[in-house]
Amino acid sequence: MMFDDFQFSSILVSTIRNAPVLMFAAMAGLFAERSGVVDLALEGKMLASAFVSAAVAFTTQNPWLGVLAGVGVSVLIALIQAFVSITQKGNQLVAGIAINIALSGLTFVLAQFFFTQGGRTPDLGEARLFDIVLPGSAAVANIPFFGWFYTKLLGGHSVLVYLAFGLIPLVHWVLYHSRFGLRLRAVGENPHAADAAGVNVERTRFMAMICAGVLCSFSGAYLSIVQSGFFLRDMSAGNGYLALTALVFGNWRPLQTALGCLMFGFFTALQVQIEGVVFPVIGKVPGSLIQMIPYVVTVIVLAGLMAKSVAPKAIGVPFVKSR
Amino acid sequence: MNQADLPRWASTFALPLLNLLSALLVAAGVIYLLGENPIESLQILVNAAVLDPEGLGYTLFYAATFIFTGLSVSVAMQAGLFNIGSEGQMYIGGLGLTLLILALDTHLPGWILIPLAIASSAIFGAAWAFLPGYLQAKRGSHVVVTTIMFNFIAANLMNYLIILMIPDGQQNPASRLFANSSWLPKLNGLFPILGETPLNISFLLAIVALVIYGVAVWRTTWGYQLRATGLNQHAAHYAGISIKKTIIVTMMISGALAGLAAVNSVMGSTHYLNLNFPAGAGFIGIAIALMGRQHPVGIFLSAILFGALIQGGFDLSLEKPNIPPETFIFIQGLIILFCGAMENLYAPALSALLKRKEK
Amino acid sequence: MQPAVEFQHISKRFGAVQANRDVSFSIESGSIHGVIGENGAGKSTLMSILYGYYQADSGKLLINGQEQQIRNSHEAIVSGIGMVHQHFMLVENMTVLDNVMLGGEGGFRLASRRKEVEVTLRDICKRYNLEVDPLDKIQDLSVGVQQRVEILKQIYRSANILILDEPTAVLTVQETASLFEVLRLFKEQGKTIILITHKLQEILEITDEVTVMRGGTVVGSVVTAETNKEQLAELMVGRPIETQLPRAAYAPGDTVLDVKGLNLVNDQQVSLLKDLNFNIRAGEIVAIAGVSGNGQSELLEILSGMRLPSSGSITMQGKTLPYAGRKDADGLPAVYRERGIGHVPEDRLRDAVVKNFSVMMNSFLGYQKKLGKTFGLLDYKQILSNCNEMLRKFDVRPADPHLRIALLSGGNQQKVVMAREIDANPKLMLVGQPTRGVDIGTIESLHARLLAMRDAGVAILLVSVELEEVRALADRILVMSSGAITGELKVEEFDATRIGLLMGGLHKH
Amino acid sequence: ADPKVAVIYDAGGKFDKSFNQSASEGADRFKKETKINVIEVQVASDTQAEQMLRNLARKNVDLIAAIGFAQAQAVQNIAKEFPKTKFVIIDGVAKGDNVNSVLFKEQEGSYLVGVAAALSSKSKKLGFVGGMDIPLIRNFSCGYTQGAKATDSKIDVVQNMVGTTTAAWNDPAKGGELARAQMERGVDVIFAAAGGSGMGTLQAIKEKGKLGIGVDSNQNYIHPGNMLTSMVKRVDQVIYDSFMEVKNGTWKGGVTYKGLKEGGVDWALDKDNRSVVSADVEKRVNAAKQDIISGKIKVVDFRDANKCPV
Ligand SMILES: Nc1ncnc2c1ncn2[C@@H]1O[C@H](COP(=O)(O)OP(=O)(O)OP(=O)(O)O)[C@@H](O)[C@H]1O
Ligand SMILES: Nc1ncnc2c1ncn2[C@@H]1O[C@H](COP(=O)(O)OP(=O)(O)OP(=O)(O)O)[C@@H](O)[C@H]1O
Ligand SMILES: [Mg+2]
Ligand SMILES: [Mg+2]
Repeated sequence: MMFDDFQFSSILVSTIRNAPVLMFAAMAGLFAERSGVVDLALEGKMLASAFVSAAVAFTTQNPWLGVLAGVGVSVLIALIQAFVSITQKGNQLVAGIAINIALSGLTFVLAQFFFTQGGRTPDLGEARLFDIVLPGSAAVANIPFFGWFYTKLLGGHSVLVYLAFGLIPLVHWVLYHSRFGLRLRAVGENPHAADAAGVNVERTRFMAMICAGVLCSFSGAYLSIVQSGFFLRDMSAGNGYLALTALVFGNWRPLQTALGCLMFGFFTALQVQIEGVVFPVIGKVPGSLIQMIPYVVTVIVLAGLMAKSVAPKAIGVPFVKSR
Repeated sequence: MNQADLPRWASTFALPLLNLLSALLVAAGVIYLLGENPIESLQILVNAAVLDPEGLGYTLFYAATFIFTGLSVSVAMQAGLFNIGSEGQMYIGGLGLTLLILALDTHLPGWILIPLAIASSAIFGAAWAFLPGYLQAKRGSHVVVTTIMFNFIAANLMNYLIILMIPDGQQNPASRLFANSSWLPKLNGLFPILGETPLNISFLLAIVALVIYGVAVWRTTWGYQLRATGLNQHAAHYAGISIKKTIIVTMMISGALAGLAAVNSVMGSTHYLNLNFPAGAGFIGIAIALMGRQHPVGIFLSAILFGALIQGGFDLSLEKPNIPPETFIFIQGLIILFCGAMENLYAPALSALLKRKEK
Repeated sequence: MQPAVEFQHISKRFGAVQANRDVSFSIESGSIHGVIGENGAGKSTLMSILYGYYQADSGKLLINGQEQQIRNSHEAIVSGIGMVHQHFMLVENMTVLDNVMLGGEGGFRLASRRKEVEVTLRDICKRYNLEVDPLDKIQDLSVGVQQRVEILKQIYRSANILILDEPTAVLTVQETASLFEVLRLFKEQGKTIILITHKLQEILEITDEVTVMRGGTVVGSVVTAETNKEQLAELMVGRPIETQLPRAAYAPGDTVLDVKGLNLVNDQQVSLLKDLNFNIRAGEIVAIAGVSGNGQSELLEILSGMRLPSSGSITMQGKTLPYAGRKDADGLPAVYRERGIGHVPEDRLRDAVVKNFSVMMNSFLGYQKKLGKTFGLLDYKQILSNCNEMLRKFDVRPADPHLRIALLSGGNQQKVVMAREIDANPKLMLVGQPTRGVDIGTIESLHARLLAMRDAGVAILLVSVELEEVRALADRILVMSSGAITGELKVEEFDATRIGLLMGGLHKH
Repeated sequence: ADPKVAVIYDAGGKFDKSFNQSASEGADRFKKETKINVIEVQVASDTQAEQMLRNLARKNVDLIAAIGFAQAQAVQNIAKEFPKTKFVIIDGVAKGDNVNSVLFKEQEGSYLVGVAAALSSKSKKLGFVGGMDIPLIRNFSCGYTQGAKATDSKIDVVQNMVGTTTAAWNDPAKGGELARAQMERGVDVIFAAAGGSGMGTLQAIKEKGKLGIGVDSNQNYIHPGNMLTSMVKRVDQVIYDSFMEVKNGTWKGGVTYKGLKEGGVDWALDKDNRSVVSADVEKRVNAAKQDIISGKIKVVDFRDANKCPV
């Protein structure tokens, strides 16, 4: 039997494909939240960059320009969010939710205005990001296990997938071993202490928000120009909130958060496979109940294994020099 | 520099109004870009949502639901809990009243059935909020995350259950039509001018809920304990308040209010349970709670504003096909952003202006 | 020589409060300059202006003779100014090393610099005789050590002008002494030091000059060698201070609290309280002396119901206080309060007040269930009049019941808490560090209140690290060390040296 | 005088790549041919549906076409209130002499594409991607499976639904992921009945060079060469016909079933999939079509007993 036929292999590959959307967004959230700004607007930034990436990639027929434009717009929104939450000291939760709602409407309106396809961009066709085929794939493709491992698990993904996984050590390094990371964590934990140490709290938070904007944009670009090949209204489909969940789940730490994202990716993949399978005794489980699995598992894991997750102390609190 | 410097009229009326105008100004820009006249559009919107009596009826109808979800989110916020799960709790509340009505509507007269069904929606909503509350209190699991998860779980569960409820020969994933005895009395009997709108007694119920909420939170020991818990858990513990009990009870009350939000549309308008009937009302509740600063009057006004936007926007998109209904989703977002998160935007300017006048 | 710092006509206003009004004085280079004044006199505000935390509304700042605009802490640090704040400015979940490096990392990559800085820090610790491990996390350190970290930070950054805002409020006598050693060393090196404290003894001991503030203005600057305690106190408060308060003869009544075999073991299996046995009788003040962190806080928490002990019995007026069978202390303080236990906790901002409530809403925190109600609703009229009465009796300033309590100075917050607990007529009063950070005028009045309670027959348990306070108030003194009671003495036998030894856990009785 | 006609789309909207879009195509054709204006509106909830129906009826619109089962109850209520106004409800049944309830026999068209899929699959594994788990979608998959199994009893059909909320119609990423997962398990022909999410499914199929089947309107043009066929559901025809009937005065109420015989459903064969469909496949699919029309093959409607026989 070829390893390829074994369903677990397909679950693994599928997990790798599912995870980047969440990973980019969760890492974006990590930057924002470790700096003390609650980022409920992941969903909105994702949607905006998904739209702009697709629109620009289609118009220019160049996916890289699409990604770039997505970064630009996502950073712009992050800056608006930063202005409201940091400079204006507004309620960060409200700002986040407002941005999500506004962009859910605006992306549709603009897509409809420019492309008149019902809030959809045209198919990108060749303007999508290609999958990378590792050198020598053809030669090894038929070797049992290794062929699968090399061509399907390691290779055969978009650049953004590799970027997502590459981010894990990178974010870890930046957070714990760079000046920026040190200031970021300080500002999210005790902004008054950071301020007293001569760190500009607002500037640091702004920079964190810019990082969040950049990272989140990849999530949107991945959705539209890698996974789907076009933009569709509300295509972020709750992934921004799921990414936040992974962040809480991962205790605001890069490695654990990435694991959380992989867990969601895994359960989505698993659920796809067991839909329609006849189990002994219980028989066929209805699809809608199977779809619950990732959510139920999350609740159980949160309640059982890692009861207490500790948020950055200053999260959600605007920095005001006062009592 | 900050709001405290401003006279009360300025901070409670002038600032929100300036913010609302700013949001509308941005919206006007977008409408202009879409090729329509913003002023005319605004006229149509205001006409359809407020000036036209029937339109007003619809505005108030939508507002009734939003008041309940807004209250649901607000009461949890008072205890420092961010309940994102009102949507799911409302969904399950709808299930509660439906199960009861389906079982009893052929046996019981309305005056027994309706109160029972309303109670059932509250109980189901409360029950659905119990577990996130319990897990937060006893296990420290973040209520934000668990309620998001419970929204998804509720959607899956309801999808499964509603399909079982479809009457024979029907296509629509919805329960059968309820018997007349369970229909909520409409208010157009009292105010014929409102015309044929689904506005019903649950609007009055919502007003009562607002008053009870205001009194309970600011005038009772319970409310005091609730707010103390929300503002400083250490001090609440010191004060002998049971934090765990407060969290669980508050979440259940929040869930019950969200459950009650189902009454308006299910028992007052459609008279059957269908898929996705909350249609985002739970999430709008978050916006309303935040914009209304968890204050009864604020919640009321925000709920009316959102009701008007939905009703007015609906009519406007009919008259102006260039303006898709989604434009109003965008405008809602803008309004929440300006009124809910940038309350200090004009405070410095306004305070400078007032100071200059004084001199 | 030029003064190191010169304040010229500094004014600063917060809303209705004029925190500094036309403040002018100068600080000699290479001197230790004391700043004293009542709570809310504006000392911290003035220093925050010097450190760039706040901007003055008007006035000028001269550093080493040059007018300077200091807009933020970064600029202050660049100008060679360092500050140790009243509340520590440390990031709790980071190491000492990272806290020291923060803001002055010296490059984007930390890895290589971390090693260097660690070596430097160990060297500094040796030179200044500061015992700190750079790799410890702040949250694992006692207050005293955290204080050392703050000092370490300043030494590392080679601050030339060092501001210390009430650095000794939380220190023991020994810790204070070693801090002063370091300060003298600084002075020898030509650094300028500004020291804010409420303890006049310290002013006399170490400063060269002292400036006294009241109500936001400077009421006088004097050379330390030419003044004394009484003169300073009078300058500060505007009236003479009683140092020896009158008290009735010691005539204790029935036993109110009886503690037997009390033990506490925490989650990490560390024994925090070891077999405590003691009692308190009506009409006496029993003080627990000890270096903070030796179990006093935990004891207060257990006796107030905020925490469960691991074993042992607590009897209140002959009836045991319930805790057995509970998984946690959630809601327990209400039961204890019901039995007549009042509690003024050590950390008032964290435990005793809700910062965002008004003074009025804080005036019944803990007693919310006992309030009189009309139709089940809170009777705000009565609450207000009751609150006003408290504010008047305790001379809380400003006496505005609708002010957010966070806007009161620490001493005034403490008065509100004390007023509330006394108002409830407890049988047993637990008092933790009642005068930490409180000015001498207020200390006098708070002490007078406690003594009046004692005379009225209330049993009082006082936890304090201030031996002066213990001596002034206690009838009996228990000394705690490492969670155990290492000695007991009557106030007549008061002997600072002996107590110091007991606090070190050296003498077992 | 020209009649006043209107279409009310449901929450999916005019461009849902599904039945709403199909309806709008019918309306467009009517507009173009007759130069008569068609009022087009979209409602977001059942309450709004009733509001809009009443609104239009008051404006003396002659025929209102309501798209989607969600509007059935509202149509029934308003039809009673305005007995002179004519109504068409698509995919649902509403009582009233002035209502024409149009139901499609999706199972029949799906059966045909099932036959085509079974004949074109090399791996003998077929896939089905549905939007939401509702009886209507089940009916598509049930007919598809019946057709496939009737052609080759050893055929396996793997089935997945995108989700359980209305978001499931707008999640192309998930739609694509389901297709990829199915293809990794050996599936080589997939029927996508998932609105906008189905676009993701077809896209993924194209990437892997497998075959996809479109739904509702003829979607063969989307990825020529990778589209085996489409199961067309002629909502456009029904809308067009209804408007014409009102114009000509021949409109009648009642319940209408639109199957293969009535031309309500069909499989699509055009230049875009000509190269993919072999002559043999074409012959056998058309034979099945004749057998269904003649009654020789009975395709079970899933909704009759909420059960699929295979
Ligand atoms: N950020 C602020 N907002 C409003 N009022 C403030 C603020 N900071 C200080 N105040 C007020 O200004 C006055 C001076 O406060 P400051 O902290 O400077 O006093 P202090 O002399 O340091 O007192 P303490 O001895 O208690 O530390 C007080 O009345 C205080 O309530
Ligand atoms: N106060 C501040 N708050 C946040 N970031 C800052 C601050 N000051 C500088 N930075 C950032 O740090 C980097 C170096 O700036 P700068 O040289 O002023 O810092 P520094 O504290 O002097 O550090 P170094 O020890 O490397 O000289 C720049 O990227 C700048 O954006
Ligand atoms: Mg101070
Ligand atoms: Mg530098």
